[in-house]
Amino acid sequence: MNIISPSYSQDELLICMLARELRDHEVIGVGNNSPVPAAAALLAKALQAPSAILYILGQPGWPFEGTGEFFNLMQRGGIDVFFLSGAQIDAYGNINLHVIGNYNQPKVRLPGGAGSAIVYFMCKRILLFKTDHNAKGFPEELDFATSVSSSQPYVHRPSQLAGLFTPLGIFRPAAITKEAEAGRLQLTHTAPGVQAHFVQAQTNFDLKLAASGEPIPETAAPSAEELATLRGVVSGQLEQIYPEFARQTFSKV
Amino acid sequence: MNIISPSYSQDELLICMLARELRDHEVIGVGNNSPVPAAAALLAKALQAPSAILYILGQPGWPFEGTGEFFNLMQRGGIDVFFLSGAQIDAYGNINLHVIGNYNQPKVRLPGGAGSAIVYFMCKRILLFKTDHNAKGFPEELDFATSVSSSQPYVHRPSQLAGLFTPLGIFRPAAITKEAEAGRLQLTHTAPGVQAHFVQAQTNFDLKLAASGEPIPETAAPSAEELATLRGVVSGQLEQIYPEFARQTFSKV
Amino acid sequence: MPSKFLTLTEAIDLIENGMTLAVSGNMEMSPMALIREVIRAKKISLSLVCVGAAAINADLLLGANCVRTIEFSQISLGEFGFAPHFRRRFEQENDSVTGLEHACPSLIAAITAGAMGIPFIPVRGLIGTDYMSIRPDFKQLTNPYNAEEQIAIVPAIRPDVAIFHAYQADTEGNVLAHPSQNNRVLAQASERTIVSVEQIVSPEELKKAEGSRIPAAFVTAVVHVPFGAHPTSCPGIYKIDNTHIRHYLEASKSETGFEDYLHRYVTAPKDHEAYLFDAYFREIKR
Amino acid sequence: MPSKFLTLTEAIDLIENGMTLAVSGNMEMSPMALIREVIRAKKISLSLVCVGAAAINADLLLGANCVRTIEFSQISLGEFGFAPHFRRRFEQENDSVTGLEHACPSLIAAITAGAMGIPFIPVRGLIGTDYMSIRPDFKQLTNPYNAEEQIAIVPAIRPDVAIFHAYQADTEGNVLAHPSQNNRVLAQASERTIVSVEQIVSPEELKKAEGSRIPAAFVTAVVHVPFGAHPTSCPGIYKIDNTHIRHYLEASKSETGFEDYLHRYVTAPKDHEAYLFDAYFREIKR
Repeated sequence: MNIISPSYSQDELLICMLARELRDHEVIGVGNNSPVPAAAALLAKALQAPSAILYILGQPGWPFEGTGEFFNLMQRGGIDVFFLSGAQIDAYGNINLHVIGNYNQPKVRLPGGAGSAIVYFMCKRILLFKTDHNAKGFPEELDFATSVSSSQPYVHRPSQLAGLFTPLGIFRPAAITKEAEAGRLQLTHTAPGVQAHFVQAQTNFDLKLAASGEPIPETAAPSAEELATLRGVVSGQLEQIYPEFARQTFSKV
Repeated sequence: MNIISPSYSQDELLICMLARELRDHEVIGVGNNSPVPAAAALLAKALQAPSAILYILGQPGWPFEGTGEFFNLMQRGGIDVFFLSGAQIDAYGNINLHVIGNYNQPKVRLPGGAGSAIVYFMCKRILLFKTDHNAKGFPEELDFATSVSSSQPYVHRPSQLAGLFTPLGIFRPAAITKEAEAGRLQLTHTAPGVQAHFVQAQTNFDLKLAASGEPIPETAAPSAEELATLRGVVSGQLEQIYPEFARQTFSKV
Repeated sequence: MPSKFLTLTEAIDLIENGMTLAVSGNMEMSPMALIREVIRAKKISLSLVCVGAAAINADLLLGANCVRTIEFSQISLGEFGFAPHFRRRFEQENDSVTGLEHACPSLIAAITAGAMGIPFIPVRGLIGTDYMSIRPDFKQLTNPYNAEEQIAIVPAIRPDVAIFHAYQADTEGNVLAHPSQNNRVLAQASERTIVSVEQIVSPEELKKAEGSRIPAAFVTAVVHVPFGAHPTSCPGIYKIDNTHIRHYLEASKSETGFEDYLHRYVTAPKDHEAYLFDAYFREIKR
Repeated sequence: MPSKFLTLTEAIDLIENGMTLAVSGNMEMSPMALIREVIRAKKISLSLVCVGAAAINADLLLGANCVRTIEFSQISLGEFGFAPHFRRRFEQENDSVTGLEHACPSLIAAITAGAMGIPFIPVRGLIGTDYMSIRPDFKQLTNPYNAEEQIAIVPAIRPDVAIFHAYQADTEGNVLAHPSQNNRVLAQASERTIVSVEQIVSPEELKKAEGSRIPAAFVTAVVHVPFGAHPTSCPGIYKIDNTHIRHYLEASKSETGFEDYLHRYVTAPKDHEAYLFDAYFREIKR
């Protein structure tokens, strides 16, 4: 079942990769239908970010009036980190949560964009993730642009894409200095045991691996501490929000 | 002290005149620093309008979050009646709550417009009132237009001025049909014991009394029931919001 | 003043065909008893507004053919995946349902504008996304306070009727709702607001309870419907009925399966109690 | 995380000269202890925003020369009539204070826009009044959804610091405030929010209390200051101190009278307790 290692699942690796990105004292938001980021935020808080403030949609003790006050906080720059995903993610981190195929008569109608068309612009650091990494999920061109990773200078956009995280690796937007590639996602780490050419084979957009030439390091596997925390305290907390996910992800290991 | 009658005060008469305008089932709003309208609303509720809903700024048990939710209700048309006043009121019911004299260096700086510049446009029926009736308070031209009684057709304005009420009489805007006079305030009733020419002498804008020729009727004096209710139950309720006013107005009679 | 306390049937009588009906809730706190009554009363051509991410609340109304247009930000069955009728109707050629898509924050902003009595409201983001092409009524303006900035505006939403499920109402019609459902602003934006509640309590009790408070001033009708969110959850009182949701998904796979579902759970039960009995009453009491 | 529970001095240290300072309250619930500390700390050139009709809160700051610009909708001492320093400074030639006038509803709308992170917001009314000439930043737009309608917009207000007085804070920094003061939206609009409270209670107690709740997420600092609204009232706990207000009005009639007042009640008392003793402690306990 598990292509990476028998000792942890792909979801667990992804959760750890995301959790490591989070910093102490940050205000971290997690949207709806997002068990993996919710677990990552809880894991970070249990480990390196005890003073982080987490707002997880669906959490018990929601302090805001509706989601409205939370989105207002987000619109005025009060959320430091947010997680987004896409059924399709392109080479620049633009995302599609709407349709596969033509918008007016799609092959697959997806649930819709939720908050991403505003969140992507307004949270300081955006962590893109995708729980499955198949070639079709990473096209050169999206069928629909639910949200975009960059904007014209005339659009207020205090946010930045921090990276894309999948079970196969970590991708970072190219530095602004490299003219032609500015903002294009580059594979910076592979998952443990995964080779770069395998990632390219699973990715329809061009990772331009040849261009860099340097060998691509592996990201660290989940540590014993991370796994114990995840399967212990985090699983218990997550169960209150995502009972099905918590049961399926952590119970069978 | 009392120029009209020894049995009731000018404030009491004004409160009764305003209260009689209010209808059962109406949603009635009263702004801040407005003891006379507050008393009128409470009196109407105690008499002919038991099912009226009163929102009196400063009342105990305020149901809204701040004044904001109340103003929102008002902006979307949820308040049927509101009371406004002015340091100056002109012949069309435009009001000045800002300054006597020049705005930039006024002779008298008044407290300011409060909600009137929006309320006047958005509540269905506006009852203008003035607790003192002196000539200078009713000029042909205002020193500052804090709010206006009518608007161009391109401005959303579901409201109408129902009338002006003072200790000397009742004034109604002329019907739209009489071209030249449309909206101009006409004296329709004098206070008991007050003659029309006395009202004109106390009013700087032209009441055009000669034009109508018809004799102007007196409005009814406060009835025994009105006065008993006002000095009893209403005074008690008003004391919670306007202790000074309630004491001074009702205790000494 | 007429009583605010109505039966399910009386409450749904306030909704007319073709009206704009707003509904909150998702796999938590959906007003399912009210929604089943809408279907039972054969309401059609509704313009549905889903306040926040929607789920089986919208999906059931779409499946039962009550909806002509639907304004939403996301529709799925949460941990149970795709919403079957939403998906079917939006994938099908020449379907009669029109979708109007919003981002969650802009949808709540549009409802806030409705609550404020203003015709439109600026929102962040959106510019450069495909929302701007599928929503020609989302407009791009030059910020009048900063000529170098473009900003999106969206039109206000003012539903004719809002329906939602809440924990309690007191005898004066004040309501205690779940804090994450935007019901307070929704109630203000809507001409009429119908609330189903688990419990009727005294004003003193309601004042002491914890949650989002909605003053009676914003509430048109209260319907006392214990388990009124079933099969979605009412956090702290009952959990989501997984068995029922799986049954719903299974039934929704075929036209006849869904017809059977509607018959069994919506049209056949003589009232909400009869529905509950059929819908595995014992299970939801866990 | 640093503690939210500060002393008066520590809290007012968060305010820098020249900042935009928002204050709520009027003859009820004005944060007078915080305001006296602002004066004691000699803060100057503040851009004061009065949230809702203001009173002695704004008047005292104007009298003590802390204010450069003041945004407001109305300033008076309620049943005590004109606000003396407001009136004097606005009637005086070449005074250093600039006034920015709003209607109450548009002022709250502007603060709501600040809380929503948007640069401006439409409001009803205003067009045709003289506000449109004294506020060139109030603009008239064609409604993009109705070419035949003109509508006013006002710019968002985002204060650097907000100060207000409330009933209680719990040990986690959640606050219970008076329901008619717009403090919840003010706290959201402001970069930092300082709240003085009558009482510190447990989270359980706060949940049961009645009033406007402000989550700790919107609160920067809490200062425990019993009688912190004196001489204004704290409805349900203490009434307005009529004697003190009359004394304030009398003292404000002359420059030396007001200097004496400031010395006696603001600069001389070593702390809030000393102030209270001098300000007729026994009387306000009625």
